[in-house]
Amino acid sequence: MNSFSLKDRRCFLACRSHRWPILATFMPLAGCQPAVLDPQGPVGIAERTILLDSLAIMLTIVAPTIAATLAFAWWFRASNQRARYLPHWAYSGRIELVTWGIPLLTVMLLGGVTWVASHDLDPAKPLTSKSPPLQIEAVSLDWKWLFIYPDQRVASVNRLILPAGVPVSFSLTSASVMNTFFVPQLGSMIYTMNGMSSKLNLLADRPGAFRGLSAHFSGDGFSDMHFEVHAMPADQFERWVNATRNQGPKLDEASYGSLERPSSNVAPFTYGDADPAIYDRIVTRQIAPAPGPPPVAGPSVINLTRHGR
Amino acid sequence: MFGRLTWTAIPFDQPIPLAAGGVVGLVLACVLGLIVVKGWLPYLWREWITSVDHKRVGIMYTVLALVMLLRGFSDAILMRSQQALAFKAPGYLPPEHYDQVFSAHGTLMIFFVAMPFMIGMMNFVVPLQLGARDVAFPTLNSVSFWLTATGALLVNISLVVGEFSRTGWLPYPPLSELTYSPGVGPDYYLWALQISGVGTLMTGVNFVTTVLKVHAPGMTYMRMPMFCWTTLASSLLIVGAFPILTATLAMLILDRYLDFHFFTNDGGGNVMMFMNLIWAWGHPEVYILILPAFGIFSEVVSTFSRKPLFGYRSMVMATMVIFVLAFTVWLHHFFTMGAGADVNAIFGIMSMIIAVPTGVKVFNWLFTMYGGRVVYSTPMLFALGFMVTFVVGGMTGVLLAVPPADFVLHNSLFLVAHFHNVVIGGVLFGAFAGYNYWFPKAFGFRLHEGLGKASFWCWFVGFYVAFVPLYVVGLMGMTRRMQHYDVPAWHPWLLLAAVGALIILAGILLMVAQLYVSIRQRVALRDQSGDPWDGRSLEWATSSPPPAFNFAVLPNIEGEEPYWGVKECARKQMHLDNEPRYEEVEVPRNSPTGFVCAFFATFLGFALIWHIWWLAAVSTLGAAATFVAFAWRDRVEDIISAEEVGRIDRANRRARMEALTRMQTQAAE
Amino acid sequence: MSDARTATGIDPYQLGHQQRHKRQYNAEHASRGLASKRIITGYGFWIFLLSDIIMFAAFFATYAVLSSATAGGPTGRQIFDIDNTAIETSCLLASSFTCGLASIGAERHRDSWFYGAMGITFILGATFIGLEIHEFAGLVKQGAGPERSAFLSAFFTLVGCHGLHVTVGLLWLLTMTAQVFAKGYRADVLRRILCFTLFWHALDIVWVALFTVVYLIGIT
Amino acid sequence: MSDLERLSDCHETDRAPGDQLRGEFSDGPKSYVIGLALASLLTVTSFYVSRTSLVWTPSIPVALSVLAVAQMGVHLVFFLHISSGPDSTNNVMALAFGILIVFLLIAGSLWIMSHLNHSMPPMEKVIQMQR
Ligand code: HEA
Ligand code: HEA
Ligand code: CUA
Ligand SMILES: [Cu+2]
Repeated sequence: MNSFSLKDRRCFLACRSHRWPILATFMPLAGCQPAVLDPQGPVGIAERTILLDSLAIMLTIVAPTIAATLAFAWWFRASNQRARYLPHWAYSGRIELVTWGIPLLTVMLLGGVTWVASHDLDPAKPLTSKSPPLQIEAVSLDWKWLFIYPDQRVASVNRLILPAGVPVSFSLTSASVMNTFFVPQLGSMIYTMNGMSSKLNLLADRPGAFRGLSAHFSGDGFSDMHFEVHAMPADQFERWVNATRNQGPKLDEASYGSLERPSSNVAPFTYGDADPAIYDRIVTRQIAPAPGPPPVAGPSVINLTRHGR
Repeated sequence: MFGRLTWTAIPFDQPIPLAAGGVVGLVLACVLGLIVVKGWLPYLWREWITSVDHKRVGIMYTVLALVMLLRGFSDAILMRSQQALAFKAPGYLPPEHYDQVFSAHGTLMIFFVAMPFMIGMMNFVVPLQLGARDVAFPTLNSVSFWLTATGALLVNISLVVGEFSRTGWLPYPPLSELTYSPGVGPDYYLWALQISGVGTLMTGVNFVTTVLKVHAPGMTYMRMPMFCWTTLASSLLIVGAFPILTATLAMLILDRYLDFHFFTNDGGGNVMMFMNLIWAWGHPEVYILILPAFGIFSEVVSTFSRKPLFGYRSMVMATMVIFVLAFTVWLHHFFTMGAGADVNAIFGIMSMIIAVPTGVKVFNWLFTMYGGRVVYSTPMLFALGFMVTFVVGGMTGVLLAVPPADFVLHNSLFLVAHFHNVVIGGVLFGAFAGYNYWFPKAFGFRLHEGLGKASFWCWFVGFYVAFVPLYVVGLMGMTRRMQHYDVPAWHPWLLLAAVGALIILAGILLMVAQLYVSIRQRVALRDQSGDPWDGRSLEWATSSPPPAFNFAVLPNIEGEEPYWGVKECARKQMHLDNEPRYEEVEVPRNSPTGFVCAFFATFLGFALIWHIWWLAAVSTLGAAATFVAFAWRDRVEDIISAEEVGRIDRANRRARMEALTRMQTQAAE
Repeated sequence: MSDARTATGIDPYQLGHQQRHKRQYNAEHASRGLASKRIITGYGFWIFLLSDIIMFAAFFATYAVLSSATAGGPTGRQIFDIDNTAIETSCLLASSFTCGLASIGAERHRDSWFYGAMGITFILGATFIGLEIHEFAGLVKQGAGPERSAFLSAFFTLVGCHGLHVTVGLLWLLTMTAQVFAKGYRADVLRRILCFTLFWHALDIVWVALFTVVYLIGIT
Repeated sequence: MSDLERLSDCHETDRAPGDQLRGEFSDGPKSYVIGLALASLLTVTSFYVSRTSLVWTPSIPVALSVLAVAQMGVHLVFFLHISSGPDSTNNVMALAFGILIVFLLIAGSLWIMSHLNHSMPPMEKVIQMQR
């Protein structure tokens, strides 16, 4: 368990008490770079490329527009006697053609990019890779994340462990209200909704630690709905699974029942034995949607022990 | 007796809202007291509260918008300072309060600032520009205004009694369902919007009819000023979109009050349908806001470039294309829901296509300046600031319309920066340009130019300092609506953003100062001629402020820029047209219907929020009775005699003749 | 002031009249422009009706999406009584006809015609509402009320919203009859009658969509 | 008389929705009678089609929709007096706008929701699939 290598400690931040001290040291928060522009997997990289390309395409027309605005306003200022005054000039077929034509051409180009890119990067589309994808089922709860590894029969709360270089196929749902699963450095986000199962495919190229969060407001504990993502070499992932299995509490309907009650700032922990059918039972609402806050106005139960100093 | 309302509804334990509410209440009480003591009440009642004159209604809309701006801005300052402080700390606003702040900020800004501001401008200007005496349905217009005011009042009552919604400016279920939001917050939101929504819908109906059916002889569609066209498009958007909002909110209300299952987790409800419907309204809504602003810029740029608007027909086309396309893009707000590649791509491409007509508009303003004599007045500065700023916001909008890019930017502060970029750089700058431009028409004196320019620069610079950092942290993966965070890299940017908000605050203070100073110096700033900017459209043909009947005789239009044509002719011949034969004029009669209806609507809303059913029944009956009484009245119009019309118009003609002579002497020098 | 400013303007689109210097201040010249009050009122109400129909469209869309979300509760086929719908439909259709007759009566200032037709319209409309209330009450008693499932929520809202409109229409009908009685066939009263008939016919159109989409397609 | 009223005299080019053109059907109840007859016919057909076994079942909803559209058209023409004449251009344009929005809203919603439901089957479907 203590054998994780500390490759990436760029901005180490020991701000939580963690169950594994070493894992805590392994938690350089990835906010230190512009995360979206520093992707660590093929999905994120493609999305960054598209983002920058689109920006470049548009700047070729937007930047000159801004420049022209300033230039025209300056040159044709009322006090400039050298500027021509054309008090009745209000129409020119040729210019009209250009004003419609140029944006139209730009948009055609951009539209083509969009069509291809949307199909290429559809979150539900499996990634091509030599290794078969790892299945992970994610459940957003008030206000924490549950990650179930059905084939490994383990589960983890507020910490997502991934093998690097292996595509991961996520199925996602929500125990109560809507949330969004998002790991900025890996790419695409997707909504989680109760009674529905969304699909998302991601891949981390290299081992590393990233920040994950909910990108959709879900109530008072929302700000703490972030989670750690650790991508590690496949053999280390195996070791993590083995070390976790049969350790700690069991994830079944009863323990899920206590987990789904509103709480925030839950320190990461794992379930050593996860019922692989529980995700389906949540999606099909055989397990009823999680209850809301107690029916009184005013603050819901919140503790700010972790960050509230 | 009082439903769910008890003393615990008043947040004695939360000093900030209580103090804020207390201060507002105190100020209101003082103002009311002053009015009563000074004996202004009868005047206010007669001339404003019961007035159905479109100019008065327009001014009241604008005042409402400006007051609510202050409220919305204090929320903005709260958020910016909270995020500046809440790095690894709880800050000073606990989540249950912070969540109300951003929800109230968004709701107020969109529904009770931007909308009334634009509707106020439409009210004041459009009938004048069309050469008409009033809007199509003047009393209905007053009802619209007062219902909007009711909505604003309800949102503000929530500050002190109970709580406001904590679910964002759009109440996404299931969070907004009774299970997850058992308090009255969403109910305040829902009823405030339903009531003001009725008013907005009526405004839409009223202005579609006005522009299409009520204008001076000869004012054909292709001769209408651009602002009338954008008003038409915007009103049609209201007519097409607001019913969807009404239906959607009604369904949420049924869920919350009568245990229906439209969007609940259980009973087969479908939350995705809410997202679908609310954005089918929500996207057209943003064009409802921006189109009138485009119209204002068209007027301002042409007037201060001393040239007709370039490419008028293209502008009309572009406006109508934007209007139709507005209804075909709504899915771009939920690309990340997982509808699949085909759907995402098609809605993405539709969104981009809107950039084409918008671009045409920008280019046409550009070529309006080309060959012009650009005068840097305050409205023109706002127009230039808009052109520079809005294209950036539009560009980031198009970026968000690329689904794979949206997959990493959705709901981030990048998105927040995008919409503030278009909303401040577009809608608000437009409103301020219009405010500076038409103020002399409304009150007979100009606003102080120096202070106006200073406020522009603060707004312009402050906007960039406040919102460029949000683009940056958005790219760093920071989502919106965070009450606290622990990522060190975000912190400096959020501090900078707070500074930006302070610069904007300076802009606001300068605006208040500008108003104050202008009122003090109103004699020096007096607009004698009724045409302070050398304007080109009909509103400048009448005196400032215009008489109740707008035009002594209805102008007969013979071309675009009708007033410019007349003026050029008068300048050439150095004399005005012969005095017309004055006739008596009918003007719509004042009516308290709007105020009384809104009075009952306020109680109705409050009663429904707190489940006080007897009060709800009584108020409904009251409102219905008011309506029937209104329908029963016999005299709808007042008559102004021909002599009175002549007397008022002769004064106007005298002022214009003087202006002409002044011009002549100037030219001779 | 510069010379350029006072130069003769050229209408860039050649749309204006030729003699732009001789403006005439009289109304005869006014070939286009202000419409009559009847047209303004009618048109405004027409626009309002369109907005109302768009609201119905939102409810229809929701119904279409949720019609299979029965949550284990009854389906449309199990609860719809087509004979009842047929009677409701005939009532509403006939009332649309009599409402049209009433509007002609009003235009021609024919008392017996107007009051008679309005009376029949009222009776038909009230019968429609009665049948609908009866249907709803029966469903609620069976345990198929709107809180049973999303499908039933959407059903009750869509159909109920139409019923609410008809009820408002009935109240309006009474008001208009009373106004004619008290004030005679004045121009403003006639304008309101025009709006009322538009409203009533539009409700019939909505009902056509409703009985087709909800009831007839619902049972097939 | 207000100038509004006065101007209306020279205003033959426009008319209120719901108003008959003078001379059309001699301004009498004829249009309503024709409308009632056609509408009744279409309604009876609709109810008949929905319950008959003579029509191929999968095509019934289509047939019903066509009948409904036809009947709405009948109502518009004979009860609301919408025509294609130049005097009601504005009325028809407004109607076209309304129909466009209704179409976009309903078709768009159904399209979007069918895709969403396809990728995330709602509870009903999931349970059915499991059976
Ligand atoms: C019209 C719309 C509008 C406008 C103008 C603004 C203006 C501002 N907004 Fe807001 N904002 C929204 C619409 C708007 N906003 C919406 C819809 C949301 C989303 C809410 C949600 O999450 O649900 C949002 C959210 C939002 C957030 C939350 C971000 C998050 O989710 O984390 C923040 C954070 O700082 C913010 C800041 C600001 C600031 C600093 C301004 C400043 O520019 C402040 C501007 C100040 C004024 C506008 C005052 C103006 C002028 C006067 C008072 C006139 C003076 C008087 C006279 C002339 C007499 N906004
Ligand atoms: C007045 C308000 C306004 C305006 C005008 C716009 C204009 C546009 N908006 Fe914006 N938008 C909002 C207000 C507005 N928006 C709000 C409030 C939200 C967030 C709501 C919430 O979630 O709370 C939002 C969110 C939003 C999203 C959702 C993002 C997300 O949730 O993830 C998207 C995505 O496509 C988008 C796109 C666009 C586009 C393409 C335009 C276009 O119309 C822009 C067109 C303009 C230009 C492009 C510039 C000028 C053109 C040229 C100089 C020509 C050449 C340029 C090119 C060819 C590129 N907007
Ligand atoms: Cu780790 Cu905060
Ligand atoms: Cu949008």
